This record gives sequence, C-alpha cells and structure tokens, in this order.
Amino acid sequence: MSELEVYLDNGSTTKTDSEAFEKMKPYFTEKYGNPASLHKEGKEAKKAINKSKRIIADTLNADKKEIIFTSGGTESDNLALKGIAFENKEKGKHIITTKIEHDAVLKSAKWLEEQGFKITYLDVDEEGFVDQEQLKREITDETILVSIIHGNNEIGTIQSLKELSEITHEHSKNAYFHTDACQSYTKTNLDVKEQNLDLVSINSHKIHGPKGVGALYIKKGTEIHPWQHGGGHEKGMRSGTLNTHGVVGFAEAAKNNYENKEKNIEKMTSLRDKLIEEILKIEKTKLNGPKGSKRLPNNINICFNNIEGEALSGYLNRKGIYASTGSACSSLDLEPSHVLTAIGLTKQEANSCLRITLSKYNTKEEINYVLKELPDVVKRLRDMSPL
Amino acid sequence: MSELEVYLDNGSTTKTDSEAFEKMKPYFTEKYGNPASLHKEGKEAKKAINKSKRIIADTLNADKKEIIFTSGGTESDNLALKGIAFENKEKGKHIITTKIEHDAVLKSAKWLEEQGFKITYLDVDEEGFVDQEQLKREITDETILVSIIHGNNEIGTIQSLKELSEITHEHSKNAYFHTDACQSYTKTNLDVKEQNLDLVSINSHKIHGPKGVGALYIKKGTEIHPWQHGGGHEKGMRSGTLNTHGVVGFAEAAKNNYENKEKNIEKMTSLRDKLIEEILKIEKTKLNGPKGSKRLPNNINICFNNIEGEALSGYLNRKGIYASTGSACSSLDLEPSHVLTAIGLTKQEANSCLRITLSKYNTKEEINYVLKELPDVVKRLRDMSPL
Amino acid sequence: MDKEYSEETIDRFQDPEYSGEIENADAVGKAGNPSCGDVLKVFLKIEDNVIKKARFKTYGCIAAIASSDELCEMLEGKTVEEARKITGKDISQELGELPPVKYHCSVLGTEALKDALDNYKEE
Amino acid sequence: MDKEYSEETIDRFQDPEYSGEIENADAVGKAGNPSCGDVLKVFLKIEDNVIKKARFKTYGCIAAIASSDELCEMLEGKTVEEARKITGKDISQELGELPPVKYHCSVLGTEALKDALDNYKEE
Ligand SMILES: Cc1ncc(COP(=O)(O)O)c(C=O)c1O
Ligand SMILES: Cc1ncc(COP(=O)(O)O)c(C=O)c1O
Repeated sequence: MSELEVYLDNGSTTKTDSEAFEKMKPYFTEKYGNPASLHKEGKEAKKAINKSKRIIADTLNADKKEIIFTSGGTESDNLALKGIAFENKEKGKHIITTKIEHDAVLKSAKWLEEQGFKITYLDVDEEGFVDQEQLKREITDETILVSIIHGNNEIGTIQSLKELSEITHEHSKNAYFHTDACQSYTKTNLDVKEQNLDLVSINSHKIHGPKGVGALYIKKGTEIHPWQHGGGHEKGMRSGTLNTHGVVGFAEAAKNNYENKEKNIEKMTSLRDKLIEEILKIEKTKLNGPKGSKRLPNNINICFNNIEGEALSGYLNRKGIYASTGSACSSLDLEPSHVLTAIGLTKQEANSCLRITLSKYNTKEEINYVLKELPDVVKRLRDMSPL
Repeated sequence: MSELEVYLDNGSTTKTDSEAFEKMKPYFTEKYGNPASLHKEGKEAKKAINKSKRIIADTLNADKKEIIFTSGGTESDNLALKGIAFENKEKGKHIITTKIEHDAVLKSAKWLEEQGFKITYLDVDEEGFVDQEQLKREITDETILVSIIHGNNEIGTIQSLKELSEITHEHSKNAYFHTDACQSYTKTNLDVKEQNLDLVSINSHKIHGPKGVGALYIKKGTEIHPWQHGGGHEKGMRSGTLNTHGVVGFAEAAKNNYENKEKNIEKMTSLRDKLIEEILKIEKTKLNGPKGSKRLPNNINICFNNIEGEALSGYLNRKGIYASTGSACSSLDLEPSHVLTAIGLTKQEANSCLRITLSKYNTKEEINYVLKELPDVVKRLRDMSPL
Repeated sequence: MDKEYSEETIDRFQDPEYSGEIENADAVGKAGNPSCGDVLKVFLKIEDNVIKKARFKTYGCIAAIASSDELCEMLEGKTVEEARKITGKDISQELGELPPVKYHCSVLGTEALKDALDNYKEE
Repeated sequence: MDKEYSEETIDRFQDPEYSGEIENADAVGKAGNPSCGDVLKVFLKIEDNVIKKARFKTYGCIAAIASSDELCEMLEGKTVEEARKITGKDISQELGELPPVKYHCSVLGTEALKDALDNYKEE
C-alpha cells in the first residue's frame, strides 16, 4: 500500500522495547510463582518485584518503599485522587486540579464531586500553563489535594512542578501534591525530592514497557485509603496478585529509557522541531502548546483550518502514517477535546487538530516522508471542504 | 538439592501455557497499537480484543458484549461489589455474602459496610456449603446483591450456584447474583444461562494465562457504577488502556483449558484422590472440605495435628515441594484462615493445615514423590513438637 | 471507545468518487455547522425531474465524507420524489452500518439534500 | 504480604542443631499457646551456674523454630546471669533480623528461657 509505515501515536501507546520483552520472558513459563507465596517459586517472583521497585524508585529519586505497582496510569490516578480524598475527608473536602487533566484524573475528580467533595478546576493560559495566582487564591487549609498533570498528553505543555508544589505546601497545611506524569516520565526532569512531590502516577506502556502495569509513588508517611481491596498486597494499599512479568518489563523499560534519557530527548526534540517548523509552512496552520524546552520532546499538536481532524488522520492512515486527533468526531461523547478548548480554541478549531507523538524509534527518513505526504492530504481535504 | 521440583500451589498462581505465551508475543513489539485508536495499529489491537471477548464469552455461554476486561480477579470482585452497591443504593443497602469468600470480596464488603451498607455473612456447614435456609431468611427486597464464591480457594467446596441464584431471584426483586469463579473457571461447570448468573468474576493467572488480567461478566441490562474512571474504555464501565497482550494470552489459555476441560478434570481428580487417600493414612490427619465431585478437582486441604502449617510447607519447600498453608503464621495479620474457622476448626487446627493445589501439568511421578517425602517431614516436625 | 467503521465506509472515505462542485447546479443545499464538526454541501444537476448528477463538498469526519459520497451515488438516476424518500438509515445501510455514535452523519446528508430540493422547488 | 526471612533464619529452620530433649534437665521452661500458633519448650543442663547444654521442642512456624535453635546456641556456655540478659532483639539480630511481623517469635524464646531459669532458681 504505502511506501512506509510511520507510527506517530506514541502518546497513546508505544512499542515494547525488545530488551524489556526479553527480561519478561522467564516470568511466564519458568519463574511464574506468586510473589506473595513463601516457597521458592514465590520468592523468586518477590525478588523480581523488589528489584523492579528499586529500579523505578531510582528513576524518580525515591525510595523503594515509596513505590506501589498498579494496573496502569488510570488506576494510579484513580488511587491517588480517591485514596487521598477518602483518607483525608475529615480534614477538608476541597480538591484542586486543572482544566487540562487526562480523563483519568478529570473523571475521578468529577466522581468525587458527586460524593460531596468540592473541586476547583484551574484555568490555563493559551500555551497551557496553569494559573499560579489562581492556585494561590483558591487554596486553603480545607484543600487536601492539588493534582496537576506534568506533561500534557495533548499539547505537550510541561508544568513547573516545583513552583506549583511549593505554592501548595506553603498555602495549605493539609494539601498533598499529586502529579500525573504518565507522559513526562523519562522524557523530562522528574525528581520527587527536588520537586517536592507527594504522589506521582506513571505507567509502563507509554515508555516502551508492556501494557497493564503502572506505578504510584507515595511519599513516605503519606497515608492513603486503599481503593482495591483484597489479600493485602502492596502493604494493603493495593490488593491483587502482582503482575510479575509486567512489573519486570516496566522496570527494564524504565531503566533503558532513563539511562538514555538525554540522548532520546535530544533526538526526539530535533525531529519534533523540524516537523513543527515545516508543518507551520503550510498555510492556515497553528501550533497548540508552547515551543522549546517547556514542551514534551515528542509532542506536536497543530490546527489545520477548515479540515476535520478525524478525516485528516484517516487520510494519513492510508499513507501508513498513524497519528491521532483531538477532534470531537473521534471521541465517544462527540465533544471536542477539553484541553484544546481550555487553551482558548473555538470548537471548530479544536475539531481540526492533529496530534503527532514521536518516540525514540522514529527516524529522519520517516519524518521526511510525513512532510512529503502531509501537504497533499491537507490540500485534498481543503479542496473537499465547503467552508 | 532435591530430586524433583513439584509445584503444588496452582490455587495461588499457575504457569502460563506456552501456546498462550506464543499468541501474546506479536502484541509486544509488532501489533502494539492502542485498541482505542482509530488507525491501523489500533484496529489490529481492537480486533484482537474483540476476538478474545468472544472466546471468553463462549466459555461462559455468554455474549461478547457481556464481558469486560479488568486487571485481575481482585479488580473484578471489587467492581462487582462496589459497582452494584453504588448503582443500586437507592433501591436498598443490603448485601449478602458468605464467611468463606476470598479477601477480594470480603474486604470489599467490609469497606461497603463502612460506607453505610449492611452486610450479612452467611454461615457454611462443616464441608463449606452455604446455608440456603439462612439465605432465604435473610434476603429481602432491600437486598441488592448476593455474592457467593463458586469454588472455594482454600477448601475446594463447589457451591450449587443454580439453587443459590434461584433463591436470590425468587426472594428479592432487586438482588443481583454475583459469583467469584476465579478458582472454578474451566475446572467445573460454569454457565451463566443455566445457572442464571448476573455477574461472574474470573481471572487469567489461575488458568495458565498471564498475570495482570481478568474479566467480569455482566449480564446484559445490568447497570453498574464504574469504579475506575478515565477515558471511557469498555463502554465507560472500566477505563484504562486495555492490556492487549494480556487479554490475548488470557483468551488463549481460556480456550485451551475450556476445550480440554473434561480431560484435565479427570486427570487432576485422579491425582487429587490418590493424594487424599494416601495422606489420610498418616495418623492424626483430617481432610477439610468435601470429597468427590463437589470439590474442586485440583484442591487438597489437610490438617496435620501438632504441626504448624508454615513449618510444614517450609520443610516441603526444601524438598522441592511447593505448597501453601492457611496458617496464621503465614498471613500478614497473624490470624488463621477465616475459611477454616468458618467450617468449625479451632485456631490450633486451622494453624496446622496444608493446601495442595494441582494443575493439569502435575504427574503421577510427582505425586509419588510427595507421598514418599511427606510422612518423613511430618514425623520430623512432630518429633520436634512439645505438644 | 467503541467505534468501528465498516470497510465500505473506509473505502468511500478514502476514495470518494463524487466529491466536487457542479457549476450552474440546478439545486444546492447545505447542512451542519463547523463547530459541531460537520458541514455538508450538496450540488445537483436535475433534468426532467431526474437527478442526473450529484456532487458534494464536506468538512467533516470519516463518516461524514463517506455518507456524502454514498448519498451522491444513491441520488444519481433517482427522481426528485424518490430522492426525498432517502433516509439516514438507507445511507447507513449502504455503508455497511455506521457506528451508532456516527449515525447522525448520515442524517446530515438527508438534511442537505432536503435543503437542496426545497431550494429547487422554489425556483 | 511482606515477609522475608533471612538466609540464616531459613538455614536454622531447615537444619536445627539443638532440637531435642534433655533427660534429667536441670531446668525446663515453656512459653506460648498452640491456638496462637507457637509453643516453645526449652531444656537446660546447668553446671556451676553455667549452661552446659540447651535443647528445644517447638511447635511453630519458621521463625519460631529458627529462634529456638538460635537461642539454644547462644545459651550454651553462658552463665545464668548472662543468659537472663538475652533479649528478643539479640536473637533476631543473630538471625539476620526477623521480619517485623515475626519479631514476637524471638521474644517467645526469651519467655521460655525466663520460665526455665525461674524454675531453676526455685529448686
Ligand atoms: C497523562 C495521562 N494520564 C493517564 C493516562 C492513563 O494511563 P493508562 O493508559 O495506563 O491507563 C494516560 C494515557 O492514556 C495519559 O496520557
Ligand atoms: C477465589 C479468588 N478470588 C479472587 C482472587 C484474586 O484474584 P487476583 O489474584 O487475580 O487478583 C483469587 C486469587 O488470588 C481467588 O482465588
């Protein structure tokens, strides 16, 4: 069909690193014991879990005991929000988050609202940066949690976590600071001590690890109300038989990507900037989110006037180019992306955006192919448009 | 060290079938797309998810649309209990379960109790069968859920689901019937239509599939309050990027084990009965749970007077024999198994039990080895005992 | 998310045969709103009460483009009365069923058509 | 569940050197209760105020058996006064630290010992 296949949807999910897959292998048919069991088979699994925890902890400058494993980013976010809310409801029922969170945080917040919590959704500026003055105004000792996404999954904006967590801890004696770092993990600086973070959600399948596994960093001393009840795994904070092979693959991917962080960032940033520069030469296009180092190195999000996003990605798909869109038509609720409208786009603009998310595996050749095909597709759709 | 290694802890977790693992492979590094994405990579993953749903549905005599995937048995149980409770709390706040549930159900029920629900814990007889008269007495239209474990994970008792669900539906117009079938799935008859079940929890790692994946059957028309919020996957009932490779492995294992169900049951039953017969020849031993077809084909649970269970399994471990125990010493809360005390064992008795759980991979040779070593170990520990 | 386009839908979307304008069209109709994601314009050449040629211009998603193209194919050769009877359901059926959340895209086609035929009558 | 035995603990559990009884022991002590999972009996041979030989009988878990064995090893050669100073912590340390939930097993050892020495004094 098409000359090449170019996967540009790494913000959605990534290819598993072959090293990570290799490490997982023995845990399916050989070392398959339950890490909670006392016998040799179980011990081996337990050892693997512990080693994995240490690896992940190291990448966050955290302690091994501060990491618990979950089934993914969504569960980590749910546990962070609901777990902190239910644990601290005697101290206060106010939670602050932003208008540009991933649905895992946003819908958890909405659910907590139904349960009687009060939620403040912070505004962002046109590049997607959170309004720090508004945070200072809204936060009180009633506030038990501030949850702010680190690198935005749609427009790539990287928040200044350190400043935001400082404001949080300075202005409320009861508020914990949580960040959803699923997109930023191993792609920008993340350091729980330096940035003074209480909870951090990360997951495996965005960093070339297997799907179905994630982690939540919970700062020592932070109590959390368990959300999944059962056999008391993970010190009772998250019950359920641990996904040993998943955890092992996650840790290996984390190690890989953490060790090569600078190199990967450099590579992706250079491809990103080339794409942005060239695409913006197409007329009536606009970049969403900031430029430079405050943007995720792998994220590009561009509005194409008079083109509907799903149709655009549909035509690119046919050329073997796999990207995604924030268009209403591609979402179940037929609403355009809440992130794009939060940065001030009209509905029509929000419906005409394309999101390209790179990985360390993308090449210059692939990017050149995209840049060759994209203008034609855009022209074709614009020709078809009655607007 | 030891002559043989004999894994007899399949009630805890199992070895992944190599066929299941082979099927999973391409979904790590080739077909790694997000099943929620529209492009070709995503579609391929979506197709795999759909096919897997159909396979699992078939093994339960259910419809594809009635299956949702979760991260395991614990999540399925949590979702069933909390999801039904929160969805139906206007109709009633009474839930009935039993004293011999897995902690995933039991601790979910306890949590719901803290949230203002009233829970009745049904008694069982000395073989572990639920008291049906008590169920009839306790159930009212206030009852919104009856949750009863199918095959018990400790003592192997298989409940008569059909009778229990009939009582439930006859005596309450609002009660749904849920069963935790993690241990019984593909090991005994399970048919959602014949047994008239509303919700069924199953998982992958107990049936030779990968860890970190499970499913919940939800009968068509049954509304459930979502428990993990986010991107709206699984029709909004369970958000979170689907674990494609896990799901594919789960389905393949389910197919394998369902197709060979009769053969596997026969094999395990014969090894089970040989073990029971021979072990009971050791003096001062007692079988927990029923004999015959109302016992899980792979479960053996025996009390050894004057021996502490952890020590027993510890010595067996050294001989390469991996089994488990319901002893208080092996549990975090230092309480003996609630299942063993529910069938009337004293604490001391409950502390001296060994659980052996077979799989289709166990052989006669292995069982003979166990039967050769076990009496010595028992004698040694009894010699060491001051009782 | 649960959305599955049929092959027919994808094919039509990728290679629409009827996209374009008709100069001096006998009837032109429009439906939709860009802020809702879809705008459809339909152009008709009508002779002796029979639609000889139909073309579309669409701003919209995969379903909207495929529906527009399908509609035009269905229209050619039909009388104005027959054309009026086309429903969203008919279009969706020809496309091998649109996903439920996309059904409204086929209805948009019939709305643009109705607009065109109403304009035509007025002439 | 978070329980990790040290190698030293497992080794001692699997090959206890001091398990057994002493006939005509100079002191015998007991602690624990079978319904709590552990019963420990300690037998001592004492000459000139020095423990010459120590043996145990234990019904209990891995930690209980390992602690019993460790205790006996520690006792041999100690004076009665020195023996009295042994704490659960000492035993746990020698075992390479018991998991926190198992710490009580080492305390059980000191209780049985105290019982034995108290009985001895009484003679
Ligand atoms: C920022 C962010 N948070 C949370 C999630 C959810 O994580 P998962 O897909 O592992 O459930 C994602 C990805 O989907 C994400 O990009
Ligand atoms: C009966 C029963 N229910 C639930 C579970 C929990 O399932 P999972 O280990 O997949 O979380 C188990 C196994 O641990 C079980 O045996």
